[in-house]
Amino acid sequence: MTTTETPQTADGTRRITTAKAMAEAIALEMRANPEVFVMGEDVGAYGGIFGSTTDLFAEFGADRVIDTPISETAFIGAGIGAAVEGMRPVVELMFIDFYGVCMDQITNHMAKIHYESGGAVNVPMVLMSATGAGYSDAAQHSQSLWGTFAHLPGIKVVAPSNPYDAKGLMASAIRDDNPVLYLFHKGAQGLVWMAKNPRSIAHVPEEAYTVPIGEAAVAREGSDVSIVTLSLSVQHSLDVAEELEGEGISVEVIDLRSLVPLDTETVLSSVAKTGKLLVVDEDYKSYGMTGEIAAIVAETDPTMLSKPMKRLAVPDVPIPYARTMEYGILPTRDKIAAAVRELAS
Amino acid sequence: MTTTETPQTADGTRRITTAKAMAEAIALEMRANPEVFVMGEDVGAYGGIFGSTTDLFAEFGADRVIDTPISETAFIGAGIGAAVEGMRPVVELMFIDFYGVCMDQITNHMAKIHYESGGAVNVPMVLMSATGAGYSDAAQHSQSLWGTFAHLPGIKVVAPSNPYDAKGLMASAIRDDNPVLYLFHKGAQGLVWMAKNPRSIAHVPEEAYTVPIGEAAVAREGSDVSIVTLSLSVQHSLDVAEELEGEGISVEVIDLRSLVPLDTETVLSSVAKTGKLLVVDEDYKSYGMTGEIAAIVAETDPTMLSKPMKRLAVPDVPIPYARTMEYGILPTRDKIAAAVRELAS
Amino acid sequence: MYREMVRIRHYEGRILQEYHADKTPAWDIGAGLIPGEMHLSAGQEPAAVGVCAHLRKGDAITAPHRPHHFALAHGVDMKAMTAEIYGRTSGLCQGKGGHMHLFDPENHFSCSGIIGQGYPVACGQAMAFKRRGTDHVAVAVAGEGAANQGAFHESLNLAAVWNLPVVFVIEDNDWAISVPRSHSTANTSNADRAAGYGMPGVRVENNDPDAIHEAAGAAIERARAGEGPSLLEIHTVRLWGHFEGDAQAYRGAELETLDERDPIPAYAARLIEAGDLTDDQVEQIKAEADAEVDAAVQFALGSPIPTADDALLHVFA
Amino acid sequence: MYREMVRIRHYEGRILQEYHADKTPAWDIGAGLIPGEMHLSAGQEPAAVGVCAHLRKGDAITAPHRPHHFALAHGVDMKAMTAEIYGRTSGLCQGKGGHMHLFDPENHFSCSGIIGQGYPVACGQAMAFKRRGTDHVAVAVAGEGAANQGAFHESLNLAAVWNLPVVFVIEDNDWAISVPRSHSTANTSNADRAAGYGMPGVRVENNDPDAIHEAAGAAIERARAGEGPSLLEIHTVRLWGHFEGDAQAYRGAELETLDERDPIPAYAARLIEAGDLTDDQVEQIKAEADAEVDAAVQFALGSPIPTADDALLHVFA
Ligand SMILES: Cc1ncc(C[n+]2csc(CCOP(=O)(O)OP(=O)(O)O)c2C)c(N)n1
Ligand SMILES: Cc1ncc(C[n+]2csc(CCOP(=O)(O)OP(=O)(O)O)c2C)c(N)n1
Ligand SMILES: [Mg+2]
Ligand SMILES: [Mg+2]
Repeated sequence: MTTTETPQTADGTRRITTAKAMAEAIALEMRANPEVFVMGEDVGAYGGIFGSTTDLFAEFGADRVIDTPISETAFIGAGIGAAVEGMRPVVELMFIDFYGVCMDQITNHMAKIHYESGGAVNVPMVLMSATGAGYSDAAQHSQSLWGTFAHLPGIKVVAPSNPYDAKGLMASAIRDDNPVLYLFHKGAQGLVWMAKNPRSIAHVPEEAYTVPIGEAAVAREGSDVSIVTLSLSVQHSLDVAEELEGEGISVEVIDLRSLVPLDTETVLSSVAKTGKLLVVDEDYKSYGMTGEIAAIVAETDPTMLSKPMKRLAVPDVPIPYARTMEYGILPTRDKIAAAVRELAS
Repeated sequence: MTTTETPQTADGTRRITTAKAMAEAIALEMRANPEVFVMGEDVGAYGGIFGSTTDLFAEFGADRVIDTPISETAFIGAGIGAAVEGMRPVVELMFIDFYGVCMDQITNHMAKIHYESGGAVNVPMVLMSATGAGYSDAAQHSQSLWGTFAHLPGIKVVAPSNPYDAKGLMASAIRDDNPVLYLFHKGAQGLVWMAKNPRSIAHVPEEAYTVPIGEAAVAREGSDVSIVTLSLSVQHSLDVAEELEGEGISVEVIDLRSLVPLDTETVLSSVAKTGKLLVVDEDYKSYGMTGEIAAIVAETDPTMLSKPMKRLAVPDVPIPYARTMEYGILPTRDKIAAAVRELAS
Repeated sequence: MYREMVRIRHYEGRILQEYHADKTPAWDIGAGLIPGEMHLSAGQEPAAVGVCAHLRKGDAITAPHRPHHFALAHGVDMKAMTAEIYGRTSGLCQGKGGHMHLFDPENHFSCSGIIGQGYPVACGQAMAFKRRGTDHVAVAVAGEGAANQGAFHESLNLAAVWNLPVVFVIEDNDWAISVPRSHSTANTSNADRAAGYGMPGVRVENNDPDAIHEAAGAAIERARAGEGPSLLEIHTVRLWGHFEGDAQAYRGAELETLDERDPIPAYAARLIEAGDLTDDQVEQIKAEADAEVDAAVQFALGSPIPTADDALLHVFA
Repeated sequence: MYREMVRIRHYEGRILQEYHADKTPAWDIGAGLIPGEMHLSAGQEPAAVGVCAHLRKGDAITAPHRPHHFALAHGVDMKAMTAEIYGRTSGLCQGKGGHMHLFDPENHFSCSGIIGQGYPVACGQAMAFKRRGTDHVAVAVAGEGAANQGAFHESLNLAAVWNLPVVFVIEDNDWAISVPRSHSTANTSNADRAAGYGMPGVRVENNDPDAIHEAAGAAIERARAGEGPSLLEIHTVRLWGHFEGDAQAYRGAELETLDERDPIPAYAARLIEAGDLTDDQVEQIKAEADAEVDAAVQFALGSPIPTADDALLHVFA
């Protein structure tokens, strides 16, 4: 566990978006290591549909920033093959929702080769993909799905909530000898063409640095209620925490940052302190992250909870198109605030 | 909730395997409804690698029991298309481990079409598939994975533990207007060529009947400890319950039978009664079924638990090949018994 | 066909306008009366009208993320479709699907946002048609980018092995978002891939409605007669961006040639030259299209917005 | 090549015997010193030896669920491989992989139990070879059943677009478990599919080691020279069941013809006739194979069994 260093605007200047922070981390690693390369659909001249490869093509050219056919099984598998040979591919799956066309490569190969080989073969690969809803992209382009991947052994799963972590976690992911699934939320990328929380643009140091994979951050300390969450919902939760401070409710926000490995210790100490637990998840509710957090509490000491816990997640429905319905099922600030108030009451 | 009717050997005669019970249910539905047909790899003359289509080819011929190319995306998608047109396909995916080559059809299409269409289109399709470990088939042929599918909305997920339920749940699945994923455990099929628990062969009525999807069974009543589980682990748990009776520990065994819908009421009343909860799952531990059960307790009333709950599941490792290692990570009788003893002590 | 092409273009033009209308000044994809991604079909009308001219009530189409032209040409109700795009309860899908997920069971029309995944579903619809002894056909439409997706291969093989009444239509508009065909596809004509499945394959050049009509007719007739599947690649043009908001910098100089490649004025000129169309008719067709599209938009605007709780309906039947 | 074919056959024969040895009287797939599924390659040796004769240290192979012949022909250590099949700590994968998941990084050899999914990985290995400026090649092997899997199509296209040094080898043994080629594949030669990717495709009939050797040589040379991928389909024969325990009722009368189709006696006869092999050499080769295989089995049997806790290692590096 580390307490997030609030990005210091040391010289008061450089504030960049999450997307830019990701791309910058990739660029730094590419400069440092010729074995790092990028591939995916529209990662070249276009710069990644959600900006994750902005400017890389201009610097590194078509040889290291490779546009692919719409053949996710082939090119993710090719990433695995290259990684098996010791290269460090950074492969983009445009939306995580498309995992179904290439899931075998991801979970039966990328995730298992190291284990099946008894440790003889490493797969040092980053698979990055866009997650999340909120802009009416409907059922096939709005899912979070981190719970799906966290359930399956052999892949580290990270999901940053802000530019600083995005850069540091990307550096860690590329340097990691294991496959890392890096899930970035479209709504937290700071894109010019999408509504965003100001937290998606922040100070990020220019030089390379890492944020360790597997350490949650106490994004905000508090004493009444613990919110355990990740990705864009951290931004919402921080907003709510600020708002509820005015009502005299002190909210602690835990940003898990990675689901695998999961920093159970940080979660448990927060719950031990507050006795009140709200888990906020933009993924589907059942059989996912909210359940896992419940379990680590219930198998450690259910009496930690002075009240029944609460789960706020997508209520096991596909993501609907129309805005009213979509916001009806997303964990919005209002719903987070309401749940916290109930717990605190 | 229903208490499982112990199969009555009315005339003392007909005891059949789980595999045969499945095939019999399909045959009955095929006789009753010409829109029902079966397709998959080796479902024809071979009768299904795990016996799920035994004798169907002989009765219904190649026109209604259709061997497919190794093109899971195409033939599962074709099942969806046929279902959209109102037919009732029963499609076999040989091992659930192969889901990765066809997951898009399963979760972005089979599961979502009804919702996306605002209820205008039904997908009355059964996808059946073999799950489970225990015979050294290693990392790509031994998974359970029901947690993965239960996490994703739009698919009913059933997993019978015995021949009686296998037949009745299959009938319900075929008659259901929704997509149903029917997961049968290889080790509970009662195959002649695999070691088995005698519980895999039991009396099954000859006539058609249904077991409702979404009702758990109290497979055995008890007062000290609740085991919540499904599929083959029910057989193990019942064995353990019998064994521990001799030690004066009264074990209640809940056979969930389906994960979607989940019969939370039966689970909660059992836990309310015993105060001690062991969840046994042959799927991976984290972000899965064990967590979901924990959550429904923790969000209802954590004080139900007089002790921390226990989870016994595959400890987030791929399934290893060598028998010692494989049984090292499976929820065996010994481990179940040890966990129950600890809870009861 | 000309009338239908104009109708489609007017539709797309109006959606374009309405889509952008309330996304200013700061363009936000999630804002406005029509939020979300928007893939319009301007330039690709010939494919839709040429194919759909041969289809009957009861024939099926699976379309991809760029579906409007095929939906309209296949008879999907413009009002219900527009209301869906506006996310209204009177929409085809009661506002749940949106522009990439239009389902019209009456016309056996559907589309999907996942590249290549309409192919298998069309095979299944064809299977049902065949099993029931009808002579209906299923048409699976996708872009040239989709032809490199595994589902394409599996479906063509399956349809051929089972002799299914399917016509696979590839709309080759040279681009898959920013990736040109030359970077994605190993050969120059996908029609050549048909031979690998023992089925006929035809590529139609020049976005010519009449040539498309003829080639599609042969393929659909073949399927209807029980002679099996075919592959039809249509070389067409994407006049606008991949989706709205796409600046298309990657297209470079090609952008300047697009006006010349618009198939609608070219087709009109040809018809007028041949004496099959008059200037008056052109104006009249335009006016009718305008009126119909406007009525559809008004219908959508006048329809109720779903409530938040409506989201909980329709997970299961 | 003859020597290597005999070596492989002796290996498979011995595994067959050991596999069944302790599964009597009631056959239980999970029982005995070698548990689990077992897919043996008897009859398919010509493909392995014909291809691997051209490979050098550093060239890669991805094999499918039926991997032993390619593993041995490519130089995977017989002892370590056998120990893996016996699930011992001295095995290639310390007992974690088993017969369908053999990983030998030294020889760039791997296999996978998921049909068709070795193709993409081979493309990636080829990509690495090319990017590093070496002249190594990657060979992706799978059955004719696998050629109807989406990954096949995607990989061929990708390899062709990127001009990767890959050779795609299809072992056509007429069967995919119980499904005959005629029920699974729309055309008679997968070599014809190569044209759809603009790459050369060759089908070799008759399971002839020399013809395979020649065709494979050309394809591998082409790849090594930077001229891109090729497809090679080899018509071969599966002499035994799909896996051990397969009663093969579905094969009917074909079963009686299998002995005649055994490529090893046929090749021996031809070599003897040509004066390239003597009866004495035949016996000697056999004896050497026996001895080597026996030593491998003894090595495996003498190796430690992993502990239950070893299962927890190697999830992450
Ligand atoms: C499986 C999958 N991969 C990627 C995408 C993202 N995507 C949407 S449209 C598109 C390009 C499609 O190109 P093409 O098939 O040629 O159709 P066009 O857009 O040109 O009409 C891509 C890559 C997707 N929707 N599904
Ligand atoms: C994706 C996938 N589908 C199905 C299977 C089950 N399966 C294993 S081997 C096999 C037949 C393979 O046939 P072929 O490719 O011709 O190889 P052969 O066994 O004849 O060597 C099947 C269907 C699998 N392992 N993976
Ligand atoms: Mg295109
Ligand atoms: Mg075969």
